[in-house]
Amino acid sequence: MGDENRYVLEMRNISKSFPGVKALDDVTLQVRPGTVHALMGENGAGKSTLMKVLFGLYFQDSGEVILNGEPVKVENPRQALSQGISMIHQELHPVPHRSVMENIWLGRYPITLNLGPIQLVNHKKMFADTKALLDDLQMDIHPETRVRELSVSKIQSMEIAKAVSYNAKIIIMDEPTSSLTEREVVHLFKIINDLKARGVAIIYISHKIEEILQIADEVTIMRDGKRVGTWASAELTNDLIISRMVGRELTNRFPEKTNTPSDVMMRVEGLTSTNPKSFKNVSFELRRGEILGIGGLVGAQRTELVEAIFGLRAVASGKIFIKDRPVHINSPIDAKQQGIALLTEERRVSGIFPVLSVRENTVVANLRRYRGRAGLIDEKRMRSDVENSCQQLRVKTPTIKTLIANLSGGNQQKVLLARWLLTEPDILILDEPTRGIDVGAKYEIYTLMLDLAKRGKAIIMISSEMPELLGVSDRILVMSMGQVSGVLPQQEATQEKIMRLATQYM
Amino acid sequence: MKLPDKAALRKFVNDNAIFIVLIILVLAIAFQNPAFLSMNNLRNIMIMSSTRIIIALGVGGILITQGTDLSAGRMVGLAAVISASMLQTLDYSRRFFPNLPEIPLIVPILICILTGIILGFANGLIVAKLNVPPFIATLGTMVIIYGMNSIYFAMEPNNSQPIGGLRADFTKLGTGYIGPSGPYSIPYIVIIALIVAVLVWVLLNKTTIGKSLYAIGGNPQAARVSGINVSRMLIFVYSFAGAMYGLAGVLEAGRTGGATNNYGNMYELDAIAACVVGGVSTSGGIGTVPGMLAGVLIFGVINYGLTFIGVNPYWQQIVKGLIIVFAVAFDIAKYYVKK
Amino acid sequence: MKLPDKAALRKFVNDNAIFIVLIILVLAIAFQNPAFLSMNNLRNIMIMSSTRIIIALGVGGILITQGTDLSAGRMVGLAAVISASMLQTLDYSRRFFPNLPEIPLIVPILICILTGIILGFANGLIVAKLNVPPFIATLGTMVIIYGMNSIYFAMEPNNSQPIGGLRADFTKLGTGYIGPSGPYSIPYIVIIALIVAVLVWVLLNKTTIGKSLYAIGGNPQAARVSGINVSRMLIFVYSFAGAMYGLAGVLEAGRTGGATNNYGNMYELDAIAACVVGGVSTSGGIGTVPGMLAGVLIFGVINYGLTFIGVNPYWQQIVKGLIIVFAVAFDIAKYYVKK
Amino acid sequence: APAAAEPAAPAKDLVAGVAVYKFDDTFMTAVRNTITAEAEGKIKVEMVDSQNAQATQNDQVDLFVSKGVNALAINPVDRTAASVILDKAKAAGIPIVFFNREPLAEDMAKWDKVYYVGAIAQQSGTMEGQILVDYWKSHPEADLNGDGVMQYVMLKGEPGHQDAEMRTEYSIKAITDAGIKVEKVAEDTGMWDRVKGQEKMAAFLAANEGKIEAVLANNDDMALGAIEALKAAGYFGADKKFMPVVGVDATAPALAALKDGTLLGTVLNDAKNQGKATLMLTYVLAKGETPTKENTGYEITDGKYVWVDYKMILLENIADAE
Ligand SMILES: Nc1ncnc2c1ncn2[C@@H]1O[C@H](COP(=O)(O)OP(=O)(O)OP(=O)(O)O)[C@@H](O)[C@H]1O
Ligand SMILES: Nc1ncnc2c1ncn2[C@@H]1O[C@H](COP(=O)(O)OP(=O)(O)OP(=O)(O)O)[C@@H](O)[C@H]1O
Ligand SMILES: OC[C@H]1O[C@@H](O)[C@H](O)[C@@H](O)[C@H]1O
Ligand SMILES: [Mg+2]
Ligand SMILES: [Mg+2]
Repeated sequence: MGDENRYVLEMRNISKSFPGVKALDDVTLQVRPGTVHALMGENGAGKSTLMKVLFGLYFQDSGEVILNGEPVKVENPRQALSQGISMIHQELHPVPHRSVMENIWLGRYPITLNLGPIQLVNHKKMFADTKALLDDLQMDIHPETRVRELSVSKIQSMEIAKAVSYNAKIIIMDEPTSSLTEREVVHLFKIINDLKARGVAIIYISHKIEEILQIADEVTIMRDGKRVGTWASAELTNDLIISRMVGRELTNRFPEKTNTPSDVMMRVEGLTSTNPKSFKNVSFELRRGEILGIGGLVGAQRTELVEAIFGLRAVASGKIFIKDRPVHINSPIDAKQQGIALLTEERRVSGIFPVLSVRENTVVANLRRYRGRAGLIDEKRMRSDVENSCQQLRVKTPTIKTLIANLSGGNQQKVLLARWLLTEPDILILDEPTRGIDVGAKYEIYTLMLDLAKRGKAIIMISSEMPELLGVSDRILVMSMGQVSGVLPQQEATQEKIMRLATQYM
Repeated sequence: MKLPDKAALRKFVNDNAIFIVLIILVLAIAFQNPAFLSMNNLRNIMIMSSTRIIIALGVGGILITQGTDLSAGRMVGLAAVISASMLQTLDYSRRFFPNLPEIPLIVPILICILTGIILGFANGLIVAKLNVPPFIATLGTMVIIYGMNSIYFAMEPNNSQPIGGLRADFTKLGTGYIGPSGPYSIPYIVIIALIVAVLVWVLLNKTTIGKSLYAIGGNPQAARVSGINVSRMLIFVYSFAGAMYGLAGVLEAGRTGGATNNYGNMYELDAIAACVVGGVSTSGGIGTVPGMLAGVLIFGVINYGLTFIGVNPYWQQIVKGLIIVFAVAFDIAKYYVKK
Repeated sequence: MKLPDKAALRKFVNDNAIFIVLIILVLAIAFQNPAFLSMNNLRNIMIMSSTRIIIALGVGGILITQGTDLSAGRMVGLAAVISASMLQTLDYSRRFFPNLPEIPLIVPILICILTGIILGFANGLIVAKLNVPPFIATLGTMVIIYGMNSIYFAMEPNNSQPIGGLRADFTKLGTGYIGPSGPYSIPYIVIIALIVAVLVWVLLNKTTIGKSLYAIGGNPQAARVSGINVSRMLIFVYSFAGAMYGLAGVLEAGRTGGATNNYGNMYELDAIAACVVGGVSTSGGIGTVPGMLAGVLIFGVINYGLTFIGVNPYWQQIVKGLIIVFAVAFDIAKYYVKK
Repeated sequence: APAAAEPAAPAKDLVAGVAVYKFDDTFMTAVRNTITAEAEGKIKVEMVDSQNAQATQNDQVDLFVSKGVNALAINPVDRTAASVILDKAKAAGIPIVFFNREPLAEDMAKWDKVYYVGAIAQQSGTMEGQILVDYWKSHPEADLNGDGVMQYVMLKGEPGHQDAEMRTEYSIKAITDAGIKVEKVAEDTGMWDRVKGQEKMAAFLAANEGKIEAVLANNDDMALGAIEALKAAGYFGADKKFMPVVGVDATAPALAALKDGTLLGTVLNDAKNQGKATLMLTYVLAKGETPTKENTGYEITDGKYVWVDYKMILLENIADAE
């Protein structure tokens, strides 16, 4: 390909290693203006690292970055932004205590009076601009709401709006839909198409193959830090992508359901939150050996519901029975004693311990188990447990002593899953369990859930991914505005029915 | 229609907890001794709070960025000594600079503020560029500055004698007032403190710098990926605080009419405490100027009030400690209702 | 095959930065005065570091949970006064309790440790249950404890005179040693400090409590979700620290042969500084016992060493400050290599 | 307590505002205890702790003024700051007695209702030196290296503190005035603190094995600390290895040390009389009278000053201090 300028961006032979890992090994990426270029690969393949190099967060060991034919050296995000590159980060970075508009215009507030170093912010304009932007993107978020009051999905939407507002030539989207529900995804795609029309190039990272096939023009696939190749998405199919990502065939997305629900494990009756805006009068049954999916739109208060069951949120009224015994759960400690485990939705907020190792992160919910002689920790047992779970879930980490913060997003999620599996719960609640997880690993997780079900465990899975809900659940409970709008047996469930129920009380 | 009212009331209490505490305190003391509610006492409390306010406003900005500044007190002391050493009456027996002619008041003031800025700048560099945790960085400069001050203070012919004989125009700055003498006159230092408060309020709420500081404190990584020049902002906020300490030091010397190298010792602790009592978060990103003022005034009212009603100094400590703890507990409660 | 070696070296330096600093420091001083490298000096430094080590180990655990403890020093002071007041020779002219018979040494020691635990427990409650930020919570108890100590110290007939005439067995505890007298003898307090260090090391690394403390410091919310009893752990760590302070106070009185209500003043600052210099993160979750020990020893070497080579006291401050800042800058550098 | 209140009844309307530079001060504590004791039945004393911060003390004076006390007794944190305090008192017409730290002559001259009670700071230093002079002359063996020069170490109080500077200067002056050559082996600040005194001394000893012939401390707390360090280094033990150590204050523990022969001597900072004189002057002034020898019991020099002498304390006259 002679003519360089056909590419708005070229990353040539980029290599980058971290202690114990070669995250990027001679990777080349060529992006055309006005196209969506998808970047795919298993967890830990190097996608985010490559983008962080481009955005000036990491510095490559070797290789060069070429913008509009010009070699550039991006030293920090400030330079990246000024070069017309903006990014939606896989790990969202909101400033919780400040308003939406301040978050969006962070670092480039509109100014009324400019006295050199001292510049007065033009709040009116900032408000107007934000309003315009959010309206234009049809996001109903109030510019002055404090971000800590937004749901994850809203925060993600805000980050999208922010990235768009830079009027960048290149927008990096690292798993932008991980916290969005179907509807919002559809909406995001509208936005993306408008951007394309304006000649903006979008680098799009996702593990959701349907999305890729739908939105991407070209796809670059990575494996173990190396570039496998780049193809026009027209040439690609689900299976092709998977086999090139995973390096082997992976015929079906969901394992065979061989579990059989039996007697009732948990019964929830009329559970109502103290927060009037949250869940009301929720009742359902959960059986041994059953996987109960919970569907609904964001804001449906699914998270609040399960957080309440787990003792993290206050309940005004309602009862919970486990094995027909009424139980009172006021804290996660109680919940654990009742054999309940909860994989929370917000990995960074309530999941990982960034400064601790993979090992500590894996055993933390289960420390008692390692109290050996004289109350001292049984290191051997701990190590073997951790190593086993890491193998079982194929966690990609140099050693179990590596800081979890140094793992890829998806691998962090696997560690959290391992943490809860180690507690050997009777009732396992998973809030968006496969968020950011690659197809291969998803399959493993589904298999794992089914094994547990087969072993008589009961599982609740909140998911915003329809195929997933339909693929692994025995029954699907749908929530709308905090209330249960219906429960569908798997056989009868369809996307349409779920959608209808999800919007029932709106 | 009760509930909304209740809710509204609760919200009001939450949003103004710290001011309510302040009012309750005043009333409690007035209950012990009604004479407490006099213009004169209010004036005294304002006077004793004014330099502390300036210091608190300086350190407050730093706290907002997840930082801290232990060197504040020693900077105040250095400024006090420098200004005093340059503003002695010509006929004073033990002048620091025997041959120094009478110089305009503003010169030493500017020198002190500049010194503060330079030292604050150093703090900022160490924190932003060497990535030394603020606690240690400023602990280091704290002892360094004290050392420098002591060496200056020990110079011949002064060799470590308290510096006195300050010029009338200088002491006026600290003790003078406008309006007819008496309880209703307004002391200069109070005016200065309030002007500074307004400026800092504008800085924090109306300027790009202020917003960036909150962002850095609220989520440094977010600030970074949004292209904010974090280092520059940090260096700025420490330098700005330095200027505040410099000013406070000058006023402190002016209002006491003297200075030693021990001036300002441990002021940082009071200032930080006042900020935190005033709702500045120890983990950054949160804090308002009115809150900081309230914090300083709460300490002022406690110290002055307990002495006024004649509580034995040792018991004062105990009462003071209890008030601090429960005031903050009351203020903080709002964040901890399980949703 | 150069690269791997280089890398290995860098890794080694990174992992041991603070110990390297310590060694460099010792060598630098020895370079000024070779006599510094004597068993006797090592012994002196160990002696003056031992109580500080105990205090640092107490506060270190708290720092790991994102906490802090400003009341440490005052607790040390209280314990010093209480123990001294109960362990005076019967024939001493101005006894604190004129009619108190000779009681076994262990009794006051236990009383002091218990007092520490109770006060630490209070700190823990305020932090864990009232959600008061540790800085303010312990600032409050700091002044409260000082007040209590002063009131005790002011009791008739002592009324605030230094407590002296301590029993031989008590001072032995602080000044005695095993082995033949001379530089090679091992002082009791050093032994005690090392035993405590080992215990704390085990607690932090080999028990579920230790793991929970690191987890709480690493991400309190995640710790809660993981079913760790955060409140109980916090209350424990503050109480445990209290016990350390109590012990340290007893030893401090024992080794100096006296006590006043001002003992321990500001020790918390040294202890926290030592921990941070030793690599304990001010934002929690990170910190090791060897690191804390190194931190305390660095301060010990600086204070003792600079006096040993006769640096002028004022310059000592400056040098000390510079060393602290650059030692930490050097240690911290590893986290900030441009990625 | 109610019984104690009774005698106070006649003058219950008289109030004195007393500010002490710092409560945590062994010597000043003795002074304030005397003031409180002497006030019984004469005048109500409101005593405050200025916590070693001049600014705090000024605020407390403002408070006293606004409460309308009848007289002020102030122990300045910073002697030069007396001038502003004096202005405040004068403006409010409240007579004022400064004690323990002497304001500058020009400030004392500003008003006729201002008095000073205290010791002559130099004295304490001079006497401290004198003790060593006498010892040195009567114990030739004290000159360990026989060079006729006294190799000494100095433990200073808080740098810049008037007493610290004066005692350091005048103790040595007294020795050299007596014709004895001196050599400073080491000097460092122990901040008036026993622990620091001990640790500094340990370093001195290690750095100057056998070179030290005398130890001067600006106060007893540090002297006692030094003695602990000396003990640890084998002094005052079975082998009778001795080191002359002198301090100032004559605190109880110091006197005990004097008894068991570890402390060579100290200087009595006469708390009783400083306290009593301060209270008497304050009381008389509060009543609106002018202090005289008759109504205060103390000689008033230059119509403003009451000088309370320091006293050299050795084993012989230890009784004078107890
Ligand atoms: N700061 C770091 N320090 C050490 N190793 C790192 C660091 N960042 C990433 N890595 C490693 O580099 C590899 C690539 O990580 P990266 O985040 O790019 O994966 P990814 O393709 O984005 O995966 P995911 O789909 O889970 O987000 C992983 O093995 C990860 O552990
Ligand atoms: N008002 C709020 N303040 C703080 N956090 C909120 C608020 N509303 C929602 N959240 C958080 O945002 C997340 C999602 O919100 P919500 O529960 O309403 O959506 P959801 O129905 O759980 O959908 P999903 O679980 O798919 O995000 C949850 O973690 C919830 O705790
Ligand atoms: O100011 C503090 C000092 O005051 C001195 O007068 C006293 O002798 C010292 O012991 C110390 O207390
Ligand atoms: Mg990624
Ligand atoms: Mg949710």
